Amino acid sequence: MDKRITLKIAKIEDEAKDIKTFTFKHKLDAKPGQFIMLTDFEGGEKPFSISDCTKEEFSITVKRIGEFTSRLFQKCVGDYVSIRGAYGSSFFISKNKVLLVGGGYAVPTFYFFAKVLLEAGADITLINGARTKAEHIFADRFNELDIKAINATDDGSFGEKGTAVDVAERILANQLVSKLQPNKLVSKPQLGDTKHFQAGAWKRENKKKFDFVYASGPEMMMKTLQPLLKGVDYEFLFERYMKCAIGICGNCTMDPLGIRLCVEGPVLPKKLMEQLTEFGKYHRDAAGKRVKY
Amino acid sequence: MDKRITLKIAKIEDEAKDIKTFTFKHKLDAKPGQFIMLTDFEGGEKPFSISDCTKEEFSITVKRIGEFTSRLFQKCVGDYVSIRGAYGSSFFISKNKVLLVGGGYAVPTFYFFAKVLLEAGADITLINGARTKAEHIFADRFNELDIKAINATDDGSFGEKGTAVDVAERILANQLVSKLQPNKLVSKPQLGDTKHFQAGAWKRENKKKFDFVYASGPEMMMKTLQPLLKGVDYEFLFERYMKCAIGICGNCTMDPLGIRLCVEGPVLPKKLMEQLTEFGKYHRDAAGKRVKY
Amino acid sequence: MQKSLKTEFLGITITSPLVLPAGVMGMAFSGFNISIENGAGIVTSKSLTLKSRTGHKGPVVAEFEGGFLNCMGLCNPGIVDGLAEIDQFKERSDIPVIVSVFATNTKDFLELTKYVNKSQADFLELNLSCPNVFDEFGIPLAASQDEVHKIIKAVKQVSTLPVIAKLSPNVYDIVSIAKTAESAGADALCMINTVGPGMLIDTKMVNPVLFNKFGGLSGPCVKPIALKLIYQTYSAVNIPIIGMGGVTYGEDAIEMLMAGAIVIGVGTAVHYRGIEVFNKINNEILEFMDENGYKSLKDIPRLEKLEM
Amino acid sequence: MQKSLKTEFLGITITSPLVLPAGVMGMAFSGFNISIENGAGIVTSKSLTLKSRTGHKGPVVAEFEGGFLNCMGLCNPGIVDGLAEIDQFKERSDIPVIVSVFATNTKDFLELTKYVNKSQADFLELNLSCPNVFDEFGIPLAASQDEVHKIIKAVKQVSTLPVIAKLSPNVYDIVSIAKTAESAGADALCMINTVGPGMLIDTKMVNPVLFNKFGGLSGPCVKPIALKLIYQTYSAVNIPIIGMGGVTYGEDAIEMLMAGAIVIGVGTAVHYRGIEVFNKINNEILEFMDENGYKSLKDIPRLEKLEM
Ligand SMILES: Cc1cc2nc3c(=O)[nH]c(=O)nc-3n(C[C@H](O)[C@H](O)[C@H](O)COP(=O)(O)OP(=O)(O)OC[C@H]3O[C@@H](n4cnc5c(N)ncnc54)[C@H](O)[C@@H]3O)c2cc1C
Ligand SMILES: Cc1cc2nc3c(=O)[nH]c(=O)nc-3n(C[C@H](O)[C@H](O)[C@H](O)COP(=O)(O)OP(=O)(O)OC[C@H]3O[C@@H](n4cnc5c(N)ncnc54)[C@H](O)[C@@H]3O)c2cc1C
Ligand SMILES: Cc1cc2nc3c(=O)[nH]c(=O)nc-3n(C[C@H](O)[C@H](O)[C@H](O)COP(=O)(O)O)c2cc1C
Ligand SMILES: Cc1cc2nc3c(=O)[nH]c(=O)nc-3n(C[C@H](O)[C@H](O)[C@H](O)COP(=O)(O)O)c2cc1C
Ligand code: FES
Ligand code: FES
Repeated sequence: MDKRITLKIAKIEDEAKDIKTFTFKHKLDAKPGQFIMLTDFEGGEKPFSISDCTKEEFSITVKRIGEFTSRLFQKCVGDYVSIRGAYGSSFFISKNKVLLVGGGYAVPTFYFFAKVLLEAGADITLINGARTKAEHIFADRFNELDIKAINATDDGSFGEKGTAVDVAERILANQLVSKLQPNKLVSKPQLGDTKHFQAGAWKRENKKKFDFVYASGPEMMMKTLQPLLKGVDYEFLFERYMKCAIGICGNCTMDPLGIRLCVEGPVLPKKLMEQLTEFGKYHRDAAGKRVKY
Repeated sequence: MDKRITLKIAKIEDEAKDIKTFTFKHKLDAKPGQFIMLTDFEGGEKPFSISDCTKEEFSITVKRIGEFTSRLFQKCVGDYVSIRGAYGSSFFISKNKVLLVGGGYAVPTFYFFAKVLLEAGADITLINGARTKAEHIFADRFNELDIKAINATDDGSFGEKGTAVDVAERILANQLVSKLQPNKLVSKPQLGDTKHFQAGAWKRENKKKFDFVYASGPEMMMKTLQPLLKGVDYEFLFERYMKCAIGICGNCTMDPLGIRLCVEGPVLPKKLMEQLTEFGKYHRDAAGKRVKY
Repeated sequence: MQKSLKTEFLGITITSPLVLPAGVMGMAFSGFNISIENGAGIVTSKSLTLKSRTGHKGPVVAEFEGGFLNCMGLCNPGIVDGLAEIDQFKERSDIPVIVSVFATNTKDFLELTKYVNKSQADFLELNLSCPNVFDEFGIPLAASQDEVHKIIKAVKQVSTLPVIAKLSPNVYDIVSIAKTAESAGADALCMINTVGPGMLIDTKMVNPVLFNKFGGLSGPCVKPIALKLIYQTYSAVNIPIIGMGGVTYGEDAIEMLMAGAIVIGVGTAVHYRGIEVFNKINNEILEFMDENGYKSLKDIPRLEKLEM
Repeated sequence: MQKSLKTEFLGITITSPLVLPAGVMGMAFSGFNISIENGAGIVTSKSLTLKSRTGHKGPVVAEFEGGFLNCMGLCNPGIVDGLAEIDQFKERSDIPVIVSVFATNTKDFLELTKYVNKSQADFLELNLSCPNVFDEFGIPLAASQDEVHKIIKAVKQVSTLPVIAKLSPNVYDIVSIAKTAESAGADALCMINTVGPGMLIDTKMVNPVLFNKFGGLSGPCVKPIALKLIYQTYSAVNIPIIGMGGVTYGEDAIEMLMAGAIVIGVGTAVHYRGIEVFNKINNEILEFMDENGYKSLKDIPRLEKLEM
């Protein structure tokens, strides 16, 4: 039984203008890539990826988008919300050289994932992309991990210039980014401010190829990324409109396989991705109506 | 969940004129003293003690009394009946010197029990009583076990003369029956016939006292036995009208404690026995009406 | 400060809000004894009829995932013997007793009431809703507003005790029936009786498992149905509700209170968690009160009433 | 000899008696694909309405011991888009499709019927019994014999497909309603829709768990209720019954057949046992047939009909 549990918000952190991390003191049995369903009983129950998960607590990182997330943003520490899960598939835990390509509010799930990968002994390169500096998140957190974190913004206002996919393309073309210097802390970190980092410098020394690429971000980002991934294994984290999250309502099925993103997803392996005709073309809304990208 | 299971009767043995043993090929998870509820879906579901239980099969030994048991007696090998259980409390497994006092169709449960006691290393004396030779059962089975089995009939037509309690009284007065010679097989055993046994002879050599006395039989038998058991620990196996057998209907509660014979019984320890005011005085029928003994 | 489970039901103070409901452990005075020793605050007799009844032939219970079917068939020793058990219980206990009675017409209900008047009982409960004697008696009375009104009105005129109406969940519109009961003078409602009824089949023998074929559902799985009906009824009437149906843990009892019940029946859970279930649930309620800063049962909030 | 699960439903041969019921995995053509790949013999669309509906706000499901509450609120893309999914499914499959439609009056049902006539669907199912849109639409149609008769009669005159009436268990007398449906011309019955509805409460936040407050029960615990209603109905009508409600294992499916169902819906079990549940149950049915010496589904005996 996926018992629902009602929890007090233990911590709220501002990540960027419209992005907050909510932390709960509860031992959640979750694997990286999985999600929870969260509600405040005021209308709406929504899926959120787990951005951190330890033995004592777990976090989600939320972008304010519409009615539900706006209400969530008004909550305070100590307020109750109710969750169920964790649900869904999780990322394959590679022990080798991996590339994580993330964009926007979908990046934080890689924070939880990277910690698990590190424990497994993986050699991690992360591309942490956002449109612009003000929307770029989690750079400082990733910096504390023993990974190569490459920050990127579409407009170059922070880290590399270009989309996460642009950076991935470059890296994959060269396949040599295993010894990137970590970002340097140049001033005291402040919430929501990432200025205090100096992007790490490249060291072209290791030519070992990536064994696995993981992506989490807007669907069109992953759609652009996919053609670059010939010959390398990968997994993508997807979003579809979810209602039951327990695999019965069928709202989240993906064509033509009929796999349910809430059960067989949200992390889908290459083998499935290659068969999905709806990927990057359309998704279904709350009524099950097709909506084109 | 106490799942109901529907089983084919694998073997039917005549024990005496109105007593049969029914065996089922099913690994029942049961302890000595426990009972099952049995039905043929033709009206009635009745409790029966388990008279044998191995890893492959179990048996019950039934006396034909009324409508239900008469119908059961008409069944053949291969016919289905449906059971649930095992239910209820079980006998304490003593490792020491024990006396089993049994009467009538309630004796066979001691067969299962004696096998378990032997495994635990107990030194067992059994009094196997019946009204008359034609109703005396299980003598040959008990004879195969490494126990001292004393057969008794009220009219002396088989084994000792006297009730099981008469014999028990004698034994308990002397407390010296630990080296009784087993009954001797004098002719080939035939079903329902116990003539072929010669009662064992006494050897008065061991003066060790009984550590535990167990009784199973008519309530008035146990009522007469009880005063003889001062200073010795004991357990009695009881019968009360049972309907649910899962401790909710309350039909089998015993006054004034309110213990449910289907849950806290059918085996009751000395401590409880001493507090029961209804013991040997009355029981309740199917309507819950008190019926005096 | 010491948390307390003390509460009031129809003017009588009780030490626990947990009720042993009709038909569960309520045959013998000793069944009441053991229930109160284990923490029940009120006990209810098996539904008593004028004459004794042996009930249906077995099997009378059948388990499935989430609950039990039962078709006891109103077995009981009859009103005289049944009340004798209650009087014997009352010799040594102050715990309030509800006497449940069952009949199929006003005349018999009135006769039962007169017997109960002369007993040590504290409350009279009219079982208008046994789902397991359909073959014998037809549609339960609780399905007919007219019958419910007529019987309660008549009984109220005769009864010296407060009258509780036990309602069936198996009606199309329980709220109207509850309102009818209230307007006829019922002092409280008891809900819900068993659900359905339902059936299970033995596939090897191709036979209904219960000899009576059908039996009412009780146990954890009926809780959502009970909560909904109690909440709707609570929103529509002003008399207190004894809430029951699937209560197994303290959490369930709290849900019942929030849905509008004032005291809570615990029946089938006696099987799942033993007769100690009352103490267990009492403790769980106290823990919940502790965790959430409630000092008495009255502090526990209720849902806002439904708009009707 | 090879055991077979082949059977006939309203003249069409199907390879498995298992039906994907309305509202389960029936939003997209790909939901049908995966169900039949995993062994379903018939698939049913989500109940379609004239206009698309986003349904109720979440939470729309809530789990309890023995089952789930749901109050999806008839979310669906509307009849046009919904039928497009079915036509896309039918491009590559012969498996029969039931199109479920929902409306609140005869006129809308007729309009829906005309759309369905033009589609690749095999059967038309009238959902007369959604328990989760009460606020919006009031008492389900299946509770009124007059409404049931009127709608089915009208639809039958227009429909080019066999018409199935989906019945609600939450009525006082389902047998009369089933008979009414039969006499109005229904070709088959589908039963049961979800039970109750019920409610669950979050005790920390003092709030109903479902945003819609109430939701219908499905899952293992409704099986006894379904079996009883199917058995009663089977005893009273001559049209085939699609039996559903809590079927999770092969044994449950056999019980449905013995109670009188001709094919069997498997909904909520898709959650409990994965989408492979259809193959699993198919195999369990075959094993049962093996053990008991039945060669085809037709050999599996039914209970004797109830005397009415
Ligand atoms: C597996 C998964 C993981 C997610 N993880 C995160 C996360 O970590 N952080 C985060 O900020 N967001 C995450 N989302 C998206 C998040 O669920 C939506 O942003 C949120 O539901 C928006 O609700 P709203 O009422 O604020 O916006 P609305 O105005 O209702 O909707 C805005 C958009 O949000 C999406 N959305 C709305 N409701 C749902 C729903 N029930 N299921 C899926 N998508 C919906 C749709 O694309 C919709 O167009 C995730 C979604 C999925 C499916
Ligand atoms: C714990 C327990 C263990 C038992 N073990 C055995 C056993 O191993 N062998 C055996 O032959 N019998 C045993 N019995 C008794 C057995 O259940 C009854 O003999 C049987 O139910 C008689 O049914 P009937 O329809 O043939 O007789 P009926 O004519 O219905 O009844 C005859 C008598 O049997 C008893 N009885 C009837 N129904 C029940 C019931 N539901 N529960 C309890 N007693 C009942 C009553 O004393 C009754 O007066 C046991 C009873 C109990 C309570
Ligand atoms: C074995 C059994 C017998 C019952 N007998 C009666 C009865 O005689 N009269 C009555 O009003 N309710 C009777 N009920 C219904 C219970 O009082 C209660 O309403 C119902 O079981 C729901 O509560 P629960 O889920 O806690 O058991 C009986 C229930 C069970 C399980
Ligand atoms: C999530 C969900 C959605 C449902 N939607 C519909 C629906 O749109 N139309 C309908 O007739 N029945 C609907 N049902 C009812 C099912 O078709 C079925 O009758 C019921 O769930 C009982 O079967 P089960 O226990 O196997 O799930 C729905 C059930 C569930 C669980
Ligand atoms: S959200 Fe319902 S099936 Fe995935
Ligand atoms: S037989 Fe029902 S309580 Fe013991």
